[in-house]
Amino acid sequence: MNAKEIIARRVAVEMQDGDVVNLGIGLPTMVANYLPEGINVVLQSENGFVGLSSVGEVPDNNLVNAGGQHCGINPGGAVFDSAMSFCLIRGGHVDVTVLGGLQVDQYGNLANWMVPGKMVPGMGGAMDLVSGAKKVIVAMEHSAKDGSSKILKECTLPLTGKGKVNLLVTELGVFRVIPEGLLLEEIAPGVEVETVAARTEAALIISPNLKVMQNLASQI
Amino acid sequence: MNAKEIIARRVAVEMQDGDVVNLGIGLPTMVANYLPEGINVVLQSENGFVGLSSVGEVPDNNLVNAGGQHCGINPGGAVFDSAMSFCLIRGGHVDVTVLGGLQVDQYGNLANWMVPGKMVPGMGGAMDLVSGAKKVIVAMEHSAKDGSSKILKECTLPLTGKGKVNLLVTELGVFRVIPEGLLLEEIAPGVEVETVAARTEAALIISPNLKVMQNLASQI
Amino acid sequence: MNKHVTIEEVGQSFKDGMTVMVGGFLGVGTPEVLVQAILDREIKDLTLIVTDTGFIDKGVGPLIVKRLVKHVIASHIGTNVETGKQMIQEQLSVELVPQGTLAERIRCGGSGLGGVLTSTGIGTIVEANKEKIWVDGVEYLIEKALRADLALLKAKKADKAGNLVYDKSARNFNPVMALAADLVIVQVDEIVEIGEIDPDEVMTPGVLVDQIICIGGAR
Amino acid sequence: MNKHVTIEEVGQSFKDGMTVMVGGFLGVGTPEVLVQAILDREIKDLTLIVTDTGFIDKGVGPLIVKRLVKHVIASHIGTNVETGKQMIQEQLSVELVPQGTLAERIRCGGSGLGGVLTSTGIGTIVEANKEKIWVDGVEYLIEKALRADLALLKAKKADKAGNLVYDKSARNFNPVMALAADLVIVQVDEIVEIGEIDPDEVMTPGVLVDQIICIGGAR
Repeated sequence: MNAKEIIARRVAVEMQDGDVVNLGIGLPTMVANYLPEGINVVLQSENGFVGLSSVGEVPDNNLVNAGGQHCGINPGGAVFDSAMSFCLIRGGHVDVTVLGGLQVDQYGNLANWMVPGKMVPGMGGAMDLVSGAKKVIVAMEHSAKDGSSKILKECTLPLTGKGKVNLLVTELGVFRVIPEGLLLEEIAPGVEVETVAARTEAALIISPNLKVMQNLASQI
Repeated sequence: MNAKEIIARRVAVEMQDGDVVNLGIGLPTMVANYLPEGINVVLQSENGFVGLSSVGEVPDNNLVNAGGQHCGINPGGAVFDSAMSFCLIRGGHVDVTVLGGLQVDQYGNLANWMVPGKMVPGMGGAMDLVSGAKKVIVAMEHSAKDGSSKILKECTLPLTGKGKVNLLVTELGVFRVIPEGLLLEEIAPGVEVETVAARTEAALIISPNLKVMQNLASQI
Repeated sequence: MNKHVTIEEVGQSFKDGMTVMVGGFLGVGTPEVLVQAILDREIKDLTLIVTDTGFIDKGVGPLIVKRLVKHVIASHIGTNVETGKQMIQEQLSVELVPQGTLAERIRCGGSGLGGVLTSTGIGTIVEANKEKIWVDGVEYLIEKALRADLALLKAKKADKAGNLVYDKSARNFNPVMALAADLVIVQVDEIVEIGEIDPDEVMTPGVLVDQIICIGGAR
Repeated sequence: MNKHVTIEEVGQSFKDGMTVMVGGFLGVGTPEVLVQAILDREIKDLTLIVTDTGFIDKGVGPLIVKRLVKHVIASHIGTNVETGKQMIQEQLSVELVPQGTLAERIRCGGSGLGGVLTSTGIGTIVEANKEKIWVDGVEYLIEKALRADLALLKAKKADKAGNLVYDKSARNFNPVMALAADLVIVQVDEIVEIGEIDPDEVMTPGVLVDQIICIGGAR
């Protein structure tokens, strides 16, 4: 199981039956593949509908997800305009949003939309999602490609949202943002706490009830 | 021809073909009956549609005008919610609004929604209409029931809108609000300027091109 | 996730002192069965957010007549003589809000917006106690968001997921109120299976709706 | 009042330096024939208000590639490499706006609202040069209204009065943009007679639409 799959599997456990969920492009999208049995969620697509599903046999050019890829819409779905889409997002009608990250810090800050001088794709709907969703989960690999930590004392990149992250899931563990900092609640099977700490720039608080990451054991 | 009919007939002349028009309850509603030939307007109903028409043979309890009376909707009409209805009204998408008045003053102020201690029905949509319509016409009888002038130097009742009235039509004449005050542009047939002035508290500017009120001659 | 419930189940969430938004315009689009449920249970000390207070025997009017309401936020109260009477007797407080401003304030409350800037009401008593701001040479009032504990709405049709379709001018305030309350209960004339309403025809997405009662079933 | 016109008539209202809103999301719901009309006429120095700048060969992207645009207001430019390139070369200025804020700013511009209060962007560089305000214990940015000279939109169907019906996720920004421009031109796949669209099914009322071109007829 690769890092992305570990992360997606674990994030899937956070969903409750009936939740309205917005999944970001890339890794977060994978979460839909690992929903526990009996857990059905309504996927919200920020370009204007709920009931997002996988593409049918005949792609429809007027039906795409927020990444511009062909998709489907479930029976019981509903289409609306972009203004309404963000009324839902900002207004707390989305129960969970799962976003990728470039950096997360111990204050629950998230940076995921630009690298000055290098990459300025724009924030799209990400700032509204972190601002308005009831629960903000960041799903990202623990370290950058150069091996540096993406979990910092303080983000250095321009923020997407300030103090809005509730939960961070990486392939090494599950971190809850609490007023005191980042609480390590779960750890990947076979990984030592020291390893996680060494690969994390932010200070970690180790939960007295530290557990093995959920939804993985049966698959490994 | 009674005062109300004189007023409604004259206001009707202000409409241009294709205008989107909102008519207030009461006298303003009568304007629709006197539209010149070839002038078709789209009536907006602030409770949520355009294409307001008279009620059909079978009244529909889910189709009423802003006064709560059964009405119809023309082919080519469109229904929307109250938020959208006022987006249209405030956003300048209504070309003309015709409202009744309790008082109008020489600054273009209008009072038509309450009499302290006596009558507080509420402003409904009137404040939005005077604030947002491209052209605001007040259609009202010249004097109150006790004979006092309703056209004042300065309104004494709580305002509906400040400096928003463009044109005032009474059974005695047509008054345009200009920066200098109220310009008497047209006068009812057989009425003397002195009579209008005597029955008007506000100072009047008499147009050098003073005309007889339009759309009446042929009917008298 | 069948949101179809009985009128008895609905009543269990009513509480004295709650703030209630009720859809409708002069009674058209008002969920009369849900209003009756409040009357039957004599839920009192209500704050009511409505475009108008209806008539003494129509719309939300009977709630006023039965003196279950302590505060009203509305754009128009003139068609219900009881509202004005209780207001003058100081048994009921009334905040009058321009109708377009009311719609925006409710929409804001349901959309994570703190308020809007509108020029409606500038130079009138609607300004009282409100902040004003100039933007690009125009003066605006800052009008703040409104929310409620409960919204009682009416639609023509719902599917079991709560997707709503309204009928003509009975739509009015119902869609914005669906955004702005903790609990959203809708009275419908007809309930259909999931999949029977085309996603493009939905006027209020079911994710905003908590409970549906169907008149056919409830009466 | 038949608003059905030809693509040639439409082009006459295009002017260098104008501000243009174009509907669509990554090219879906973008009126490609109207975009092509701007390209054909080489209308330049445009300010473009869009949710994204599409791809180099899709959506509004070709307008950027052909260097007809001097300023972009958008939420996302990452899928069109030309936008970023011209921005870094300082040949194009870009204002990035959170997508929900962009929708609200456009809606305000078309609705007589000066702006909205949103917490989106608080604590980020989106705050720069903006007023902030506290309402009931929450901090908000004041985000101002946006308008355009011209809106180019796409719908599935129109009647001759301009009433529009959109198709699935091709709806996106088209309805709010219909409110917010001095001239609103819509490209549709199908045009029908007045009366063929039920008033309850209209998604954008025809009173907002000035001109319609029909692909069947225009090509």
